[in-house]
Amino acid sequence: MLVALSVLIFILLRLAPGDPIDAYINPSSPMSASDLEVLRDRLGLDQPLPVQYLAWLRAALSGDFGYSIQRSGVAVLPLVMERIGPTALLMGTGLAIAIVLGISAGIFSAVRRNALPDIILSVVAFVGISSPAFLTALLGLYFFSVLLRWAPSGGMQTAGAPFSVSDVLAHLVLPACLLSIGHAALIMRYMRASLLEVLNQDYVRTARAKGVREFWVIIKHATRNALLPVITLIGSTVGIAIGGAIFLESVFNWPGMGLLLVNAVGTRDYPVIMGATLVIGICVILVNLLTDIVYAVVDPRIQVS
Amino acid sequence: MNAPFLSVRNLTKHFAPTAFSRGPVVRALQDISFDIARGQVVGLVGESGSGKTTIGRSLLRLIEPTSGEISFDGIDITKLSAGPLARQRRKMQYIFQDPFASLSPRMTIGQILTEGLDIQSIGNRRERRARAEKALAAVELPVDAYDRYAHEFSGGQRQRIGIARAITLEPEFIVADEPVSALDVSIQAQIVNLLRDLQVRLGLTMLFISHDLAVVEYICDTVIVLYLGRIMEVAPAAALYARPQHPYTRALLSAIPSLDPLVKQGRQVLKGDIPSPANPPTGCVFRTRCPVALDACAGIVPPLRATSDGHLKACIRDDIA
Amino acid sequence: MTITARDPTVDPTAAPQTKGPLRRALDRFFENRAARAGLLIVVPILLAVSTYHLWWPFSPNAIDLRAINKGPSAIHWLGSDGVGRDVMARLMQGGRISLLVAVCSVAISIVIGFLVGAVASFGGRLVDGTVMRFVDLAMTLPPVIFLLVLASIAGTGIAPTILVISLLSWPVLSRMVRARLLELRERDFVVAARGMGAGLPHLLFRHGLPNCIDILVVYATLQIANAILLEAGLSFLGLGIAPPEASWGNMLNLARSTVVLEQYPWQWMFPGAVLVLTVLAINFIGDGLRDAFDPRSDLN
Amino acid sequence: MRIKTIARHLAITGLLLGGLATSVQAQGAKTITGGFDVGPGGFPKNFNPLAATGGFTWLSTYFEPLVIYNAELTELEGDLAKDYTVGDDQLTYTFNLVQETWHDGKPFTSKDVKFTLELARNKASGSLFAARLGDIASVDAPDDRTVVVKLSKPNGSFLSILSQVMILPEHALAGMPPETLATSTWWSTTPVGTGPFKFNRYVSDQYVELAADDDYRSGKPKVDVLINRYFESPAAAVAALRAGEIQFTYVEPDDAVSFKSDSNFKVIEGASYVVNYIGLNQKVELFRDVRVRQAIMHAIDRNAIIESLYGGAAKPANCGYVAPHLLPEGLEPYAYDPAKAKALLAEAGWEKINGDKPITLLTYYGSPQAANVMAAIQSMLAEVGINVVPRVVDTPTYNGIVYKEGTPDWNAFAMVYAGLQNGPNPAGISPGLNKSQIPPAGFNTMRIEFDDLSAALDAALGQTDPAKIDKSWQEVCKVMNKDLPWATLWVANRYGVASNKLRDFVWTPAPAGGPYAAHPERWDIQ
Amino acid sequence: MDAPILSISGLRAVFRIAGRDIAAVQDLDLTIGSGETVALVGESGSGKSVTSLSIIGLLPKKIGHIAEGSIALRRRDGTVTELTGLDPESLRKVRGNDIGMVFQEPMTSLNPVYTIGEQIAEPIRIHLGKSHRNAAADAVRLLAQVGIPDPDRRARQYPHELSGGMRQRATIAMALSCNPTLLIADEPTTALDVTIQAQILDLLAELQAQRGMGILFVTHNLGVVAEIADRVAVMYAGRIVESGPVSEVFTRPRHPYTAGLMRSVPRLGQATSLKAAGTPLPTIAGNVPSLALLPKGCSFAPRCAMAVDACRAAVPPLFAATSTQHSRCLRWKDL
Repeated sequence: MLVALSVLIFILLRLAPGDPIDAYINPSSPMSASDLEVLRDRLGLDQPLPVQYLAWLRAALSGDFGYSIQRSGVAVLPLVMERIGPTALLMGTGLAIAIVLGISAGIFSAVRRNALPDIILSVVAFVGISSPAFLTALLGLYFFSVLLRWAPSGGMQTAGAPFSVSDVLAHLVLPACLLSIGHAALIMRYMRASLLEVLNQDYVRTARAKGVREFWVIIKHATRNALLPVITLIGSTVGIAIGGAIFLESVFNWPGMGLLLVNAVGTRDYPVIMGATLVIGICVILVNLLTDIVYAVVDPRIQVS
Repeated sequence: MNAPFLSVRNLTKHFAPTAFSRGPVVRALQDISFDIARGQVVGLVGESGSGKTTIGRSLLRLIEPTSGEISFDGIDITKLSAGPLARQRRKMQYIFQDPFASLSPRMTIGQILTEGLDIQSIGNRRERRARAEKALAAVELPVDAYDRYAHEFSGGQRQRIGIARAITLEPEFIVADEPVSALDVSIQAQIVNLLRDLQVRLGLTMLFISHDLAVVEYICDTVIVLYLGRIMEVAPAAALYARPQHPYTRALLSAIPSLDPLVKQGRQVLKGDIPSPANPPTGCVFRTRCPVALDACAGIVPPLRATSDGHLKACIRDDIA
Repeated sequence: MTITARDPTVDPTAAPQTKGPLRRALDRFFENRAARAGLLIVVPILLAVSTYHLWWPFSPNAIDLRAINKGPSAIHWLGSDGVGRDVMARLMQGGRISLLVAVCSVAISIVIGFLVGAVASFGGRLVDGTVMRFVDLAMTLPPVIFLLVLASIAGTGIAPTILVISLLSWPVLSRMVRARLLELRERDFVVAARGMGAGLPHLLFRHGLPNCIDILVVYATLQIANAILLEAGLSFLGLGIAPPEASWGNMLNLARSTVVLEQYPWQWMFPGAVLVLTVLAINFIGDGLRDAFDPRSDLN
Repeated sequence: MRIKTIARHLAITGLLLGGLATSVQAQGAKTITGGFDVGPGGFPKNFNPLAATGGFTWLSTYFEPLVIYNAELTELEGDLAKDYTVGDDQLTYTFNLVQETWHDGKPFTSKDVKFTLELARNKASGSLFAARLGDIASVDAPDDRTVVVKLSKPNGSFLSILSQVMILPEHALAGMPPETLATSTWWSTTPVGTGPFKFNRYVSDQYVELAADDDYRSGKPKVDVLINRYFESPAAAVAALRAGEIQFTYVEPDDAVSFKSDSNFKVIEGASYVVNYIGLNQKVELFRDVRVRQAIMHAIDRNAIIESLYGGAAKPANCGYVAPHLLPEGLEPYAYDPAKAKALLAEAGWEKINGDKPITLLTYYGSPQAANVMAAIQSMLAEVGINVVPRVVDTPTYNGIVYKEGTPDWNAFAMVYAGLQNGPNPAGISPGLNKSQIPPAGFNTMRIEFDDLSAALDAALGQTDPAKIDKSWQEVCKVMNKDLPWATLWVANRYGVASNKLRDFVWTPAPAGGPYAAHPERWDIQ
Repeated sequence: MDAPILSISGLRAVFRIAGRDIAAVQDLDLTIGSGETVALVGESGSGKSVTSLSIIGLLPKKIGHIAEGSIALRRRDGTVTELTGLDPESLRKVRGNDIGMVFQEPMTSLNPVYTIGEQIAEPIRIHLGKSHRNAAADAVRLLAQVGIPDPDRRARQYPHELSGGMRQRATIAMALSCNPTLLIADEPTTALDVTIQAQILDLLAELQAQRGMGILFVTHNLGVVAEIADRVAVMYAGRIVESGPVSEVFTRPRHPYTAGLMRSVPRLGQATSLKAAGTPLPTIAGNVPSLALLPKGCSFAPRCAMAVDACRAAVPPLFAATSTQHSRCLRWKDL
């Protein structure tokens, strides 16, 4: 799977016009061809594609993902590893907020089906789903950072300040909240639909027939079952979340995978793109695995081995 | 007597897990053999998991059997390729249990009834319509049903449409898979009467599948009793109801609640659950619930052998007949 | 519950009207308030966008260097942009492009998605396994990354954007179609058709397609909304519709500049509002369609 | 289970409070934070001066070259070289070095200079200067404070090139094989320079932090810490500037406008030294006729564009230069005259050459302003009957298209909207126009093969008499003005915005970021 | 004599469908004494399940409600509570406590994500206030009582790990967990195989003998009624058309619908002779009417061979054919 992914990316990359050396040339203060030859030689970009790929694969299998072309002296693996943390932090926080908000709003909405609070929540959720991530990010940045100065305008830490948790949190809050908007809305819609469906199930009627309090009927008997499709949804949104994170990371200058990739694609930094895509692929696969495990925990009918 | 119209030999079906999933092998059918003579109605009776539907579908090759032969008028359909099979299918039709699931909600009754003619490229549009309307009349539905959708009909009416669909192709053989078990009691008898009437009028050969021995009695000439993928007993209907020989058949007959409130006692209740077909008992599959099982029952699979008056039974005990 | 619509003990001779499932779904759709509101928003927007050249004096690419960055006025209802182009005209033209991109990409991804899903579900286990692995691969690739790479190959412009968006969106659909068809394959009426000797094309187009129509229609509407957002996102990253061609996405892109964000809000607020409104409305419609197609909604 | 959750909550709260406590402690250090690598002159995340194609504004705060332009970019002055002399043959350069110590305390000597120049000439090190320093015949260090460089042939650009060669410490790098230098982590972890600030740390993709070098030869820097923050876009930097998180950044012209009225900020304006032009691919049939090229010049209302889109902050260019000393008398001004443009096109038979078929106008400029400019150009050219369609691509794509070896698809870049450095060294435009520079040899990507232009350029490049040098470049200008290898547009200004808190802050929008004598040691903050 | 366990009178349950009120059940009177099993029998749409849901107050909230009538329940402590009009909280305390309920589909009526033991223990904790541990022990004991072998292990298993028969035993255990005075069994054996059905019927009879609760047994299967019930009420189109002791109703039905139903049920051994004679099976003509389109007068009249004009004029009242047997037929005497 990962090999297939790497082949795909490799081919895609080589199909794209411009190579890393082209990225080096500033068209308004260009360099001579012989200057460029130096770089091309060193990177082995003149060899046939299969040879280049196999060389990359052989090195990658032994754990060597090469060096970034655009950043002197930076090996790909540590560079990529360094970025996982921030992205995981941003996405994790954003998704956590989204999950908590989305699920509770979904439950509330389903229970109050078609009542005013449900309609309001649903409309809000629809607006959330319908707003482009980058627009909310831009506006959020402008209002909360530039105008109100409630939060830093970007980055993960205050430049020059020693590392501190509160500093990172201060930088995290705004982008994480903005990231959560769309996801919360989506989760809420799914949760609502799923819960409404579950509420029609026989076992919910059984629970009521047992005299379980309505609150516990919803929370204990219905919600856990209603969560199942939502878990699948959350698992499959991780890919999308990485996408949303790209917008946010570039607007908020968050030093994560998305930003790294956007930069790497912009400079045709092949080793970094390959490394980062693979790591993202692994993460997605891991998240799917995690989803399966969570699913199995929630649903005893599924067995994981 | 000439060769049987339909002949099943050593039919076995195992549902193996798919290439991308895991799970146990389900032994749905084990070594099933029986014959049906032309114009005969054979009842196939058994509880859930006994493999009734698997047999029914295998006969029409809607399920590919794992091994075994199915000869239809002398042709082994398990070996037919797609083209001849498609032609062969004109002669064999299926009636389904659930009158709600068996009719496409997106097609009018007319489309449903002419679909087979369409697939088999029989007749032009007008002729197809005429045949469909004839079928509607045969199942006692008004002709104006032709342009309606299935959802407008009640369960009994839908089952009539299902029967009409089966007869538009003028088949020689019909598998009726629990055609009345989803219907209300007062409707069940109507459909059984209809099927019986059509069978006689059109000279159909039929395999009638049911879980209820009482329903089978009226329509069937011969009854096959199935348990966990194996045949327990085969007998002419009259003989089976009068003198059931296999302990399972007896238990089954005894378990049917009697309408007479005064006859409550004397019922023999089987102990335990039906074992999973994924893990059937060794030897006689019924031995775990059999009131008269012996130690020897675990040792061998009892062969299906003939006893008196056309009976076949798969039980090693002759002393309890 | 025994009183359900599953129990239509209506005497057919007594009930005069015969409505197909599509008609009934439409009826239910029109009873949905949110969906009606969605239509009420989308239809005028569609009308305006498709006819603006007939009634609006400005053309979207006509510059006027003497009137740059002017706010809304009687002449330029929605103001003018950085080269004095009329924002209203660009908004309309941008709508045309955005909607064109969305509709075309959805159409393409529907064809691909349906065929892939159909082949997987009816093609046997081996084909199914292989195809679904491929779909998994396509879904493992985080969309925006795929998109970045694809867009840098295909370049910017309408056709590449359509291509990129449609290539991105089919896997989800093909999964849904596959799931539906796998289930459908076991349904009695399909078994009946097989029993009558039906081949693959018959099963696919006489049973598969009609029974996927709800998935396709709902997917199409929701995906159109999604595609509009994707186009906007792509254009935002500079990978979608390139200026001077207008699209809602690249008009919104102007908001990146603090000056525009702050001092010329009409340049991004109107496209932003129209975009959100349109996507919202289409989502309403899609949701309405989903409910309308849901057979259980008969219950209520 | 519940107790466990409570415990976890407590732990998290504790962590947060602890974090707050650490951040509360005030920092006494005077700090300037800026976006020094924002904009066209920057090269963020590159730490290796040998591989730099930009970013010299920042690199020169902790590294130093031998010679450096003054802040006005008019003249070269000594930096690590106290002074220098050039032999009459224009082949021998003698540099007298200043007294300075490396940041790690080791003395700076002529051996370091010799080491650096040799390293820079060595292809294996991945140095981008290898070819440009190819004229060096020898480097000698007769004593600790003197370096003598001999060239194999005269090169008018030599000192200009040297100004970008940052001198590196021999004692730190000599031990590493040159091949490993390009991938060494030394550059971003423990680099050692001679500049007023010394490298402190790099927080990946976030910022670089420098600390004052207390024994800097021109005096201890006034601020303790200098921080360069990285931004994804100028807009992000502007947000940070307005949020008060940084004190300086490059800004787009549009943004500069809004800062002009803000008393908290000072807008720094300067010529970009980049001439913008419409490149006309000479391999394409379309632009062979000079009348077509003239028509394009007449069709574009450059003054109107400068007035409205640049807010007046650009000079129209009628050849590759706008600097007064490079402009000869009697240049054709190519005034806006659409009627004349139409007439010229008709004369040239444009209907037959192309008519109204769309022509792609390729560019790598992705800024909103460039989009506006291209929209204006598209509209103006459409007026006279030339149908162009702008296409914005990223830099590698652009280069991939225009540099493409083998047989490029000429139609993919019939026209480009581009810029080329035309100063401070006027020789900068030669590689883009000289026929000897057609790829793969150089970057005459428009494949201009005008003999008279090439002759004029070669003459100017070979001119070693300082007195005649301006005259030679004026000749180049004259030929360009006549032949119109490009449709030259203008040289625009670029902007930086600094907080009013900054004192003695110097910034110039130099191409590639300079370097220029910005004297960071004098920068101060209130 | 004690008050009956359950006493329903004049019950009318109404559904609002497509803007119209449709009575799913009307004029329903029913009593169940302690230790008595009353069967409510009818075809789909006859209103039998609506009746059972009305008793425990679980008609679908949005569309269904009890329009009139009274439902009085004798509770474990001997007090009699009127269930209609009871506030939701008090009603909740009755459900699962004084009334146990067993549904048709043992698979879907058990929550798939909780263990059997947990689901049985839940009402014990709620209504009897027992601790988790005690309730769990009770659950195991109840499982043993309903004849599940190895109850300790089964209590820790999830519904999908049990066979259909076992699941239904588990739901019975759940319904009986608080020792209710009334057990409502809504088609409890319909989804089961006949051999398993026989086991469950025996189990119910045995449990009733032990505990003496009243059972309301809802079913469409007349054979099952004959097996288990003391008295039977036959429903058709929302009304009881005939009621009385099973022995009387089944030997001498006093309503043409009951009679037709009895005739349609295939009886073992009889069909063979019919077939030999070439006679079709006896049937009731026509289809079950929709509740939305009920004919005026007797709902059964359109299908009834004995119908006279008076039948179509007004809904016939219940006539007392004997002291215990009632029929809603004008011509009950002619049967």
